Amino acid sequence: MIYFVEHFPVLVVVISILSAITILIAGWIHRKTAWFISMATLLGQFIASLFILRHVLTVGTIRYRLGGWVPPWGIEYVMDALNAYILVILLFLALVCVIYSKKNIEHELPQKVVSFYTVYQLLITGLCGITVTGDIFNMYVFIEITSLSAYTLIASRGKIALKASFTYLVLGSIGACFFLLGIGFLYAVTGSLNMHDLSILLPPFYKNRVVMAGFAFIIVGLSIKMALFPLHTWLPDAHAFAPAEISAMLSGIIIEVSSYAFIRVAFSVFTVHFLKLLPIFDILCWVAGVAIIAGSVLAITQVNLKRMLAYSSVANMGYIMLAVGLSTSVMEAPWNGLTPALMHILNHALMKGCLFLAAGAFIYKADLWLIKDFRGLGKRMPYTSAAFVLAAISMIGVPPSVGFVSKLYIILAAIEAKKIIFVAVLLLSSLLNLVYFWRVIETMYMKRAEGGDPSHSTLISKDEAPFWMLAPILTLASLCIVMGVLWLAKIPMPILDQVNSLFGLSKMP
Amino acid sequence: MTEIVESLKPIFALSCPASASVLILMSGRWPNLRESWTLIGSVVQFLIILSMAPVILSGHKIECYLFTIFPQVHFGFKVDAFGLLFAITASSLWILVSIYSIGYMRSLHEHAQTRYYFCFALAILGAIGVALSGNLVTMYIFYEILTVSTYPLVAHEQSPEALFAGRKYLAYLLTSGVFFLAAIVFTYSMAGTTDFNPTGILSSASSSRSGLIVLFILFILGFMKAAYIPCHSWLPTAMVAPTPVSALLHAVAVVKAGVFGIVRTVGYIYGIDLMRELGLGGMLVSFAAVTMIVASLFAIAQDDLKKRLAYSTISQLSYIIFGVALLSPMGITGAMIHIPFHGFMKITLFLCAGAILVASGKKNISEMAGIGRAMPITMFAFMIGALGMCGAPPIAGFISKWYLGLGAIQSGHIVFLGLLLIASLLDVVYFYPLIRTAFFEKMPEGEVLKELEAKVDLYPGRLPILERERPLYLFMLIPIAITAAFSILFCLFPNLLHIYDLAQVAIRNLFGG
Amino acid sequence: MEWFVAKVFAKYNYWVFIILMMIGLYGIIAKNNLIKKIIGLNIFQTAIFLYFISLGAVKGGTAPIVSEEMIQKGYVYVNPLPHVLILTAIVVSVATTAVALSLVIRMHHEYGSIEESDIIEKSKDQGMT
Amino acid sequence: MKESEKERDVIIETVSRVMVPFIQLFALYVIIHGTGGPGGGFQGGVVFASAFILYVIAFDLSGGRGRFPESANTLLSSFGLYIYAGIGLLSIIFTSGAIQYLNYGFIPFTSHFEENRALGMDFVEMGIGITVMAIIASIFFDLAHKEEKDGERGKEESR
Repeated sequence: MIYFVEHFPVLVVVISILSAITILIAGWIHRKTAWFISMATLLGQFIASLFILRHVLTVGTIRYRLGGWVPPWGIEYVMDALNAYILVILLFLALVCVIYSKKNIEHELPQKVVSFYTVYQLLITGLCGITVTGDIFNMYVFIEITSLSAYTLIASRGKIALKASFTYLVLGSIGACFFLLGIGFLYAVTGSLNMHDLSILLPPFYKNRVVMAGFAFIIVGLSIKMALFPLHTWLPDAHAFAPAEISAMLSGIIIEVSSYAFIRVAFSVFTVHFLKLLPIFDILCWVAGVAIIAGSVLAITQVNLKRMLAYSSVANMGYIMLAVGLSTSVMEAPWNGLTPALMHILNHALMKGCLFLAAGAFIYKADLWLIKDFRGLGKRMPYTSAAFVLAAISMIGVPPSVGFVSKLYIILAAIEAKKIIFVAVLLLSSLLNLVYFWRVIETMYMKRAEGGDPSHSTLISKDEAPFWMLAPILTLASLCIVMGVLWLAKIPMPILDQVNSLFGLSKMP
Repeated sequence: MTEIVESLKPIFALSCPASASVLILMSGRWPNLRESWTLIGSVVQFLIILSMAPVILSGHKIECYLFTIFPQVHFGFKVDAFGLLFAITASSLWILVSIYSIGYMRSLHEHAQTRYYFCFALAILGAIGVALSGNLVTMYIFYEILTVSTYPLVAHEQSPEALFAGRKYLAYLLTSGVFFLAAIVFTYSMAGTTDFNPTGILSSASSSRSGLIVLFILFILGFMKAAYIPCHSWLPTAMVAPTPVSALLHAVAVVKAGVFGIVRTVGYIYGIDLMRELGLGGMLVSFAAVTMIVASLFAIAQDDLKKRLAYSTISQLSYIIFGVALLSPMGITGAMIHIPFHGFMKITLFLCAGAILVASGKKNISEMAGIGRAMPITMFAFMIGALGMCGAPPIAGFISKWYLGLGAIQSGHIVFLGLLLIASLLDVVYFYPLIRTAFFEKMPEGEVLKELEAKVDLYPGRLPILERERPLYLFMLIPIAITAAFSILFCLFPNLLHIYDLAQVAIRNLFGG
Repeated sequence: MEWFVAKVFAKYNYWVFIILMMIGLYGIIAKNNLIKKIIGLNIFQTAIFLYFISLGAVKGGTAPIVSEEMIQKGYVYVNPLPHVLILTAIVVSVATTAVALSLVIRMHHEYGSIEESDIIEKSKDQGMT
Repeated sequence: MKESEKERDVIIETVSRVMVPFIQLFALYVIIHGTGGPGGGFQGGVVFASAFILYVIAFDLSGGRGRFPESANTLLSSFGLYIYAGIGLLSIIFTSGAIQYLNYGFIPFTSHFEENRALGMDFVEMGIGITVMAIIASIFFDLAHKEEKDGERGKEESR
C-alpha cells in the first residue's frame, strides 16, 4: 500500500507539461484563459509540494519508480527533505510571479501572452523535474528543458534581449555539455546513472582520475548554469532585459535550482567522504569569496537598476556557494552542514524576487530603468517603494530580516571552520551591499525632484502599480521580515536538520 | 539574592513604540490623531518602564525570553538596573520631545511629518530595545534598527547637505555595526554565550591576551555611536536634522546607545576583573580623556549653535566612557548617572536651540546678540543647562562630576582628576561666550525679528518677547521648562525616577558587594 | 613506440572526441558570425555524443536485439544504454539549435546583421547598458 | 536561381511523390516497433516529418504550409502530448493502492497484464511520434518562413 501523496512528485511534473499545451489550445479560444490555467496549475502544484514536504518529514523519503522498473535500470524520482524543500520554494516563487504577470505581461508582451504562459509552464516543468529526479541523466535533460524555456523567455522582449539570450544560450549549452561529459565519465567508470546507485558504486573509485575529472566537469558545467563568478558573464544582460517576472525567476529560482543540482550531485552522488578527500570545497570557498566581492563591486558600478540587481545575484550565489563550501567542515548545530546554504537559497529567492518584481513595477508604471531617474518614486509609488526598501535592507543584512539571518549563520559557520578571512569578506560585502542599495533608496526617497524643493514633491500624485502586481511584491517583502523572525525562532529548522542528517553532516548524538 | 522574575513587561514596553509607529503610519492624514498616538505611546511606555523599577530595586531581575536563536543565545530581554536606567531616561525624554516636536514641526511647516513621527517611534523602539535586551545578539538587532530608522530623520530636509549628512551617518554607523557583529560572533565563539553577566562572560582562559584585546577594539569600533574622537565626525554633520531629532536621538537615544554598549561590554562582557587584568581600563581612560579635551576645543571654534552642542555632546559622552574605564565603583556610578543627567541637560540645550531657530530663524551664535531678552524663559533654561554642563551646583551635572572625580581618586590616579577638571574648565570656556552674547550684548539697532515685524508697534518702547506671540510655542516651552526643572531637581534629589538607587544596584551587582 | 601505440592509437576514439570538442570550442569563441558560432556549438555537442557512443561500443558486437537463440550462440552485442541517452541528448541539441537559429533570425531582422560585432555596435545605441 | 525555382524539376517531383508514402509507412513501422526493437516514437516522428519536409522542398514552400497549417500543427503536437501524459495519468489512477508506481500494466486495455503494458508503451510511442512529427515540421516551417512573415509564435520547444 502506498500513500497517494507518493504520486505527487511525478504529478507536479506532468500537470505542468499538460497545462502548457492546454494553455496553447485554450489560448486560441480566449487569450485570457492562459493566465487562469497557469495560475490554477501552479496553485495545485504548490499545494501538492506542501503535501510532499509534510509526507517527507513525517513518513520518510519517497522513491518513485517510473514504469515499475527497478532503480539501476529505470528512472527513479526521489523526494527527500532537500528537494521537497527546494520544490516548495520554487513553486511558491513561481506562483507569486505568475500572479504578478497577469498585468505585467499584458503590458510588456501584449502579442505573446499565450506563448509566454506556455513556455513559462515548460520552464516550471523543467525546474520541478530537476528537483524531483533521482537519476543524473534525467537531471541533465530537465536542466536543458529549463534552460531552453529560459532562453525563449528572456528573448521574448526582443531587441537587446535577443543578444542577451543568445549569449546565455551559447554559454548555457557549453555548461550543459560539460555536465553531460561529467556524467559520461561517471558512467564509463560505474555503468550506472542512478544517483543512489552511483553513490554505492563510486567509493572504490574515488581516487580514480576519471572520476575526479568527471566531478570537475560537473562542477564547471553547473557553475556556468548558476553563474558563479568568473563564469557569470551571461547573467547580467539576461537578467536585465528579460520581463520582470522572468528576471525574478532567473535570479530567485533558476540559478538556485542549479545550485541545488550541484548540492545534489556533490552530496548524493559523491559523498562527504569524497569531498573531504580533495581540497575541492576549500577552492570553492575561495572562488565564492571572490564572487561575493567582485559581484558587489560590479553592482556598485551599474547605472541600470536591473543590471545592478543582477550583479547582486552573482554576489549572492557566492554566499550560497561559500556556505556550501564550508558545509563539510562545520558540525556544530544549528549552523552545521548545509543549513546556511539552504537557508540562503530561500532567503535569496524572497529578497531578489521582491526586488526584481518591484523593479518591474517601476518599469511598468513609469518606464524607469536607470537609477538616477528614480527621484520622487517614494511618493509616487509608496507601497512598491516601501517593499523595495524592505527587501533592500534585507540584502544589506539589517536585523531581523532574512538577509541578516543567513549572513549570521554563514559567519558563524566560517568561524567554526576556522576561516576567518571569509568573515571579513562577508562583513565587507554587507558594506558594499549598503553602498549600492542605499544609492537607490536615497534617490527614491530623499533626492528632490529636479529644480524643486521637498514641498514640491507633495505635488507628485500617487500612481501605484495595480493590485495584481502589488500583492505579490508586498507578500514577498513582508516575508523578508517574517521569515527572518521564523528563522531566528528556528521554526523551519527540522527540514534542514533532516537534510543534514541525510548527508551525514550533523553530529551523531 | 537576585531572583529572576518572569514578566512580559519588556515586551509591552517595546510594543508601545511599535504599535504607535504603525498607527502613525495609518493615520497620516489626520495630524492631530497621528500626534496623539505618539503621545499616548510615549506615556504608556514610560509608565510600564517605571513600573519595573520596584522589582529591580529589590534586587531582582526581569526576564522574558521569546525563542532560542542558537544554543545559549535567546532572543529576549533581561532587565537589570543599568538597562532600566537607560530605558527610563530614553522613555521619559520621549514624552517631552514628542510634545516639543508638535510645536516645532508645525511652526516650521515641515514636510513629511508622518515619516518623521513614524521613524521617531521606530528609533525609540530601537533605543529601548537596546536598553532592555538580555544579550548581545538581541542588542545588535535593536542597535541596527536604531541606525536605519534614524537615517530618514537625519536626511529629513532632503537638501544635498542633508543627504550628505545622511550618507555619512549611515556609512559610519553601519560600518560600525559590521564591526559590532564581528565582535559578537567572536565573543560567542570564545565564550559560548552572549548573555550579559555582571561578572563578565569572557575570561583570560577564553582566548589569548592579544585576542581579547583585538576583540575589545572590535567592540569599541562597533560602538561608533558613542562618537569618540577619531570617529566622531558623523555627529556634528548629522546636526542638519530637525532639532527634536538632534535633541532626543543625538543627545540621548543614539549616542547613549553607543555609550551604553561600551558600558555593557566593559562591565558585563569582559567584567571588571578581566579589564583590570588586561590593562584595558588604562587604555580606554586615556582614549576618553583625549576625546573629552579635544572635543571641547573643537566646540569652542563652532559658531553654529547646534554644532557646538554636538561637540559638547561628544565631550560629555566621553565623561561616561571615562568613568567606566576608571573601573572603580564611584567612577562607574558617576558614569551611569551621567547618562540620564546629561540626557536631561543636553536635551534642554537642544530644545532651546530649536526654539531659537523657530522663533528667530537664527542658527549661529554670533547672530544671537540680545536674544536673552527676547526669549527670557528659553534662555534661562538654556543657562541652567549650560551651567549644568560645566558642573556648577545646584544642577545635575555637579552630582555626576562629583562622582567621576571621586572615582578618579578611587582609581588611584590623580592625573585623571586633573584631566576631568581641565575638561570642565573647557566646558565653561565654550558655554560662557554664548551666555554673554545672549544676555549682555544688545540686539543690533534697527533689527527686528522677522516674526514680529508686523506686531512691533504693539509694544512701543519695549523689546518684543517672542515667546508670547504664538500658541504653538507653548508646546515647546513646556518641555523646555520641565527638562530644566528636572536638571535642577536631579541635583537636589538624585533619586528622582529611582536613578541613583538603580545605579547603586548596578554597582552592587558589578562589584559583588 | 609500443607505448605510443598503446596509449595513443589504441584510444583513438578519445582523441577524436577531444579534437572535435576543441574545434567546436574554437568555433564558439573565435567566430564572429553567429551562425558559425552555432555550428561550433553543434560540433562541440557532437563530440560529446561521439564519446558516449564509443563508450557503448563492443568489438564485434551486434545490434542489441536480444533473443535466447543468439545468446546461446555466443553473440556479443553493444551496450544500448549510451545510444538511448544520446538519442535524448540529440533531441536536446536539436531543440537548442532551433532556438539559437530562431534567435539569430530575429536578430537579423532587428539589426540587419548576423555578425556579433555589428550587433554589439548597434545595440550600444539603444543604451541601457 | 529564380528561373530554376520556378521551373519544376520533373525527376525530383516524381521521385518525391513516390517516396513520400513509403517514408511515411516506414515511419509508422519505426514508431510501432519502438517497444520491442530499435526505433521508437522520436525516430519515427522525425522520419515522418522528413517526409513533409521533402515534399515541401520538392514542390513549393507555401503549398506545403497550406497542407499542414500551423493550427493543425499545434493541435497535433498537443494531441500527442495529451496521449503521452494521459497514459501516465491513467496508470496513476489505476495503480493507486497498488505497490507499484506508474505501471502501464495496470491499465485495463485487455485482460493480460503484459499485453496492457505493451499496449501502454505503444500508445506512448504514438503520442511521442505525433508530437515530434508536428514539432519538427513546425520548426522547419517557422525557420523557413521567418524572413517572409515575422510570425510571433513557433518557439515553444518540446522534447
